[in-house]
Amino acid sequence: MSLDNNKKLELFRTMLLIRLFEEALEEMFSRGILHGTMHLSIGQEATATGACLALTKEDLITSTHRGHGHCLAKGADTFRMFAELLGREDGYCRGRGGSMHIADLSNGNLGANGVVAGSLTIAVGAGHSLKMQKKDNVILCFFGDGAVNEGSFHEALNLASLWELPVIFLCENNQYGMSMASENAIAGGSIIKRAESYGIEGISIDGNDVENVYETVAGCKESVLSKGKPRFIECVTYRYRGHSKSDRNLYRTDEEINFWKEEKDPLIRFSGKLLEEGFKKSDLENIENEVKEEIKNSVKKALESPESSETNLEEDSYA
Amino acid sequence: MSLDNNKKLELFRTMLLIRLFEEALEEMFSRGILHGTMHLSIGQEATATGACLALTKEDLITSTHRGHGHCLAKGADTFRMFAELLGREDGYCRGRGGSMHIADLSNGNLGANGVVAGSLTIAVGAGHSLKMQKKDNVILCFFGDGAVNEGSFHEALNLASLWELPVIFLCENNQYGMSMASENAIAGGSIIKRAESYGIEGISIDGNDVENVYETVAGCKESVLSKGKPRFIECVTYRYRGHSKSDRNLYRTDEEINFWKEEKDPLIRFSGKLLEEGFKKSDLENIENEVKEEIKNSVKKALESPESSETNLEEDSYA
Amino acid sequence: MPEMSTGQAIKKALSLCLDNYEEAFLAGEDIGIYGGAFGVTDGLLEQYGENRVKDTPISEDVIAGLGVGAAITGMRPIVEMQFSDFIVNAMDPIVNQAAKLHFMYGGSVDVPLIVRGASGGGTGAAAQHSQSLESWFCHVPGLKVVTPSGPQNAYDLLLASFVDRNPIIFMEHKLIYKIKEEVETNDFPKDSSLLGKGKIVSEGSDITVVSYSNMVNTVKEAIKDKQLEKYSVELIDLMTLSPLDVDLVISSVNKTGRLLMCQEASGDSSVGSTIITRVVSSDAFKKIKTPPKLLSGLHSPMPSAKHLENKVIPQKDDIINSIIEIIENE
Amino acid sequence: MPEMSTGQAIKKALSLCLDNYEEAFLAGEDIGIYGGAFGVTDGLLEQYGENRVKDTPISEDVIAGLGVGAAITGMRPIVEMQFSDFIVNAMDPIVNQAAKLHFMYGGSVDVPLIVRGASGGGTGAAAQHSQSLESWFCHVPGLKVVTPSGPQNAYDLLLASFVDRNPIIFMEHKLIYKIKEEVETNDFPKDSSLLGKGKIVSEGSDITVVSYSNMVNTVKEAIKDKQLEKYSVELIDLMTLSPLDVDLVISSVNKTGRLLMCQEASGDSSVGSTIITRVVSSDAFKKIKTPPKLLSGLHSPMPSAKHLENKVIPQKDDIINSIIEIIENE
Ligand SMILES: Cc1ncc(C[n+]2csc(CCOP(=O)(O)OP(=O)(O)O)c2C)c(N)n1
Ligand SMILES: Cc1ncc(C[n+]2csc(CCOP(=O)(O)OP(=O)(O)O)c2C)c(N)n1
Ligand SMILES: [Mg+2]
Ligand SMILES: [Mg+2]
Repeated sequence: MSLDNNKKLELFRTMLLIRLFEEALEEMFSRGILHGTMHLSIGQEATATGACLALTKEDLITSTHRGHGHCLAKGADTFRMFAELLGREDGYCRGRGGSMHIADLSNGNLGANGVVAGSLTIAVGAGHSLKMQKKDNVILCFFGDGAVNEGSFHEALNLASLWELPVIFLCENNQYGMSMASENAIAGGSIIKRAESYGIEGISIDGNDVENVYETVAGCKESVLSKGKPRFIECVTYRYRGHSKSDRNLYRTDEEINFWKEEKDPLIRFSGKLLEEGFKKSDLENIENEVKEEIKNSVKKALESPESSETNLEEDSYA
Repeated sequence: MSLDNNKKLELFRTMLLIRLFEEALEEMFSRGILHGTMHLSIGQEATATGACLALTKEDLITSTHRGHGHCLAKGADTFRMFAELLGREDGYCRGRGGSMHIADLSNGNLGANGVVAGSLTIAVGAGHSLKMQKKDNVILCFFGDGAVNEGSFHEALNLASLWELPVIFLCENNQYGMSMASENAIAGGSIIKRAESYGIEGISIDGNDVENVYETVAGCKESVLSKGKPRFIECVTYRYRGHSKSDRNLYRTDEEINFWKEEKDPLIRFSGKLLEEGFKKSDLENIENEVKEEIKNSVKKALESPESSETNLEEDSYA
Repeated sequence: MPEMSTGQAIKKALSLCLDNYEEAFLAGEDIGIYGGAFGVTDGLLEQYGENRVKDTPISEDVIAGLGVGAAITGMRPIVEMQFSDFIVNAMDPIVNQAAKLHFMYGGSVDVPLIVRGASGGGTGAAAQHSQSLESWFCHVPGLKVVTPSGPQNAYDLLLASFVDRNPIIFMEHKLIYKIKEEVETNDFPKDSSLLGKGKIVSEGSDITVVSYSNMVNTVKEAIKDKQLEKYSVELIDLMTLSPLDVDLVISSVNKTGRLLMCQEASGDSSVGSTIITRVVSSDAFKKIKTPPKLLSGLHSPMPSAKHLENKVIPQKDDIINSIIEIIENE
Repeated sequence: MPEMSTGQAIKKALSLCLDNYEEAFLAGEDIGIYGGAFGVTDGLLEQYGENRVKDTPISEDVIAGLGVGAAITGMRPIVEMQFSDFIVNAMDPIVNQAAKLHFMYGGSVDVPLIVRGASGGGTGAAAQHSQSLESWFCHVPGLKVVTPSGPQNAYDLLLASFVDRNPIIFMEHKLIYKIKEEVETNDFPKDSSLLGKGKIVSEGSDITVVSYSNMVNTVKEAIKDKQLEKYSVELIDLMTLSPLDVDLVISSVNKTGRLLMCQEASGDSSVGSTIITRVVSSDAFKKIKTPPKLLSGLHSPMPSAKHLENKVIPQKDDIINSIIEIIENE
């Protein structure tokens, strides 16, 4: 499978959008205009981007507490995302969800989830729906390396495999679950081996190589739909920022962080590759300017959106 | 490791005790003098017997809803067990626990458990105690094939492996979890492969061969204590009776049941082997008579035990 | 009207769902060939096939999570917890997911999911197979909690629950399964407004007795007793515990001036304590003549022995004595 | 007496346990080098080493189960749920095991286990990270439930919990961690009798306000307000929710004749409803002049936006208004 030029630029644009979106959040946070918590995925953009762009709008995803990237890559609107984080009525969840809970059903995003491994069994249920509804679609379930040790991981993989559901399990292994290095958390040392023990074919790839992620997910989707069996992908990646705002980063070294920033950054690597392949610097710069403009406008518009309505909270708890 | 003659007779005696104990229960049940539910392990005696007799009194076990055999093999008193099932004050739990909840701490039995997979994490905790207390003992955790699909199974194995705890996980694979054939419940088809995916060495054996069970558990205990790592044993066996009293046995054939009863019965096989090895028929008959006598006396004594006290139920809920 | 047991009535309602909604499916442990631990789904696998009646491994977490995921993507799952005690293993999908998604995602998803489970004691199955945990779910915003007491209301409540768009905890006391009565096999209601409505089982003027689930049946026995001949007892079956038909209870207490709440579940942080709190916080406060009473299960795990179970679960005589005590208190 | 925050006071108490009992150990997610999500265990790993302060994978079920198994075999585990919301994943070991083993095994085992967790809202963390689930555990026989409101009682209650031989759910509201006061760093109490005792925080004669956890602090603010100058308010901090110091509340209501219960948790099937039920079922029934009131969190998941959170959680003004409403109701 070889990507055409438009697709390549779209990958670049999406990764950049995620990066700049989250940098804007950081900035707003430091100015004290954001309430609550948030988990940034800066450094991990290639995984979200490659995975979501390999899917169609009708394919589904479930996302995590670190979900801005998934959400954007699946097509969400930056204005409504900023509005959500700011607690505005135009936000995706009308200010009721915040950073950890954005859902965007119109683009197939069943929602971010604040519970580690909380979305795995939900993804299995959605996979069951797709199968019963005879749709030619898959659900891709994002989760972190930390989620691999929850009981729900195990029950979800077992059932998806038994029932031959169209689920792609995608583990974003950024090598830490909060402060816990995944090698200290995952006995036996291999996430893929776990998947395989449920009869699910697994593959581990460089999650910072956006084309590789794209192609792997596209291939898995094809396989899931033709063979009617779930697949498992481990994307090895890295988060630059702390786990959340309160993290002092005591559990890892500056050298390690800098190594990933300098040697493995998905944006630097991919833009370098694009230039090598003959794309013009100005093309990339134009995209960058567009994205910056979009972010700026969205923030502005979000700040102008009305505060979310505080009436009917009890009624809103029920459909 | 070769078993001496006394040990062999002890294995035989214990298997027979379990068989006759449960047959007595069946009979009492049909006479309507037992309240509540019960799960009989008739057909599975070799696993409980071989495993528990390979342990010392100071080694610990956790047991299951189908736990009479484990309990007896670990040294429990038949009188106090009958008394428990009859709701008498002399019962192991003073009539508060019944069939599914007998614990016998003095013999290292931390208790039967009505929750499928409910004892796995408890066993991990007990293993942690043994390790911290620097004891030369192991905890052996019994569970069924049905338990393998619970989230707790996964979390327990992961932690036991990570922390290098002295736990022997022993799966009694009687091939059904209630009506569900284990091959339809366990994706990937191999329980051992699951254990290995946590870095735990696993072995699958004939659970109806009592000497083999004994030797395997004894070997695993040695390995656990010398290498400081948990081990995993799958004992393939079969239950003759229904899952519990209400079972119509629709999910399996009479042929299958009869095959196991006739070709694989642990008692028939082992007594045949003993005779071949030169044990006298009368030796075995003497044992049988002793065991029958013990059962008869225990039932009688249990029926004479006073009803368990009904005062202070709320106070008894707290230590 | 055919006579049927509660188990059969529930099966009948399940069949109607499967017949009329191709999105509907059942999932749970041993619900297929085994027919369910209490026989409720007996025969449904043969009738509807493996795609509609799905046996699962022993994995309560994914059974419930499957339900949530399927519900938000267009299906209508009805999942079973073989014993409701094991809902402890499914609390994340039920409490942190199903109950919250609609609100948390700003109303953009509904979770039309029914989680059925066999609850309660009296069968000698001891502490881990006898609980009445419904109160927990009443405490969780976003869930509805339904507790039938017999064939007819089990049938009607299950259909109303299916018509509802919210996650529903449907607790079936084990001892109601075999109760029989003639059942009107109504069609689907046009909305779920039956949920949240209590029912006056018998009218009276001296005391209001509020109950739900199988305890309603014990209360019915009690109030027929000769010792209560001279009293006129109003019995309310709550049927739905969340939302709760507080208005019905309040207007009854306004009439009788006395309140006894009876339940099998232990009393602290329970439905019964909600009922009493709501009544005394209302204008009925002025009308109550004697202290209301919560007659509940003891604060003790369920023992296995029959005579001990009978101590933990309120019995007919306890109810009779409580009624006499309240009325003669003045 | 050193001034310390509640977080520091809890850490001090944990240190005392680790210093004096070699059987004691801590386990939980990120409690080691990270120092706990709220910094409570900061520095303990360095001080006590890896055998005593054990980081775990993200596996709440086995964290709690580890605690149960270790407790019944001679150790004294203190385990942490990083956010108490995730106790949903540990309900089997806590509810079906820890709470029941002592009773179910006829008294032959004790389960001296503490499960600590950060509870409550007000931090913008939304529906899955802001719950107050303590009432669930009050409904479960065999558990004790402890909810400190500030540094001193957190310190004392933790030591009393450690001295107790039962499984204890110890809920620390996130907003109490940073509250500071001078703390008397008492030695271990000789028994756990502090558990189950409420405390009169301020004496008064016009109304009894009962509260617990961080809401006590909001009530304290409220009753200092000018609008309440003319009223004499008695404030009770329950401190332990199970067992509950009902006698203290009843004798206070016997004196004041009025009752307001304030809590952050939603009201249905909650501690607050137990308090009101117990009071009106007692002889205080005759003394209450106006309907008691349960001022609780809304029956809604917690929203993320600050202004919405403030609607769901009772605020100072809500308390003031409730007090005025009750007193002026007559
Ligand atoms: C069930 C559960 N336990 C604990 C937490 C607290 N928590 C939030 S994120 C996190 C680490 C998750 O690690 P991982 O899955 O690797 O995702 P990452 O943060 O690295 O993206 C923890 C412990 C939670 N949200 N849910
Ligand atoms: C958590 C839980 N889920 C369901 C049940 C109901 N149940 C009791 S035993 C059983 C089957 C267990 O199968 P297995 O583990 O293979 O043990 P076996 O009965 O074959 O000995 C089931 C479903 C239970 N007790 N606990
Ligand atoms: Mg991670
Ligand atoms: Mg089995």
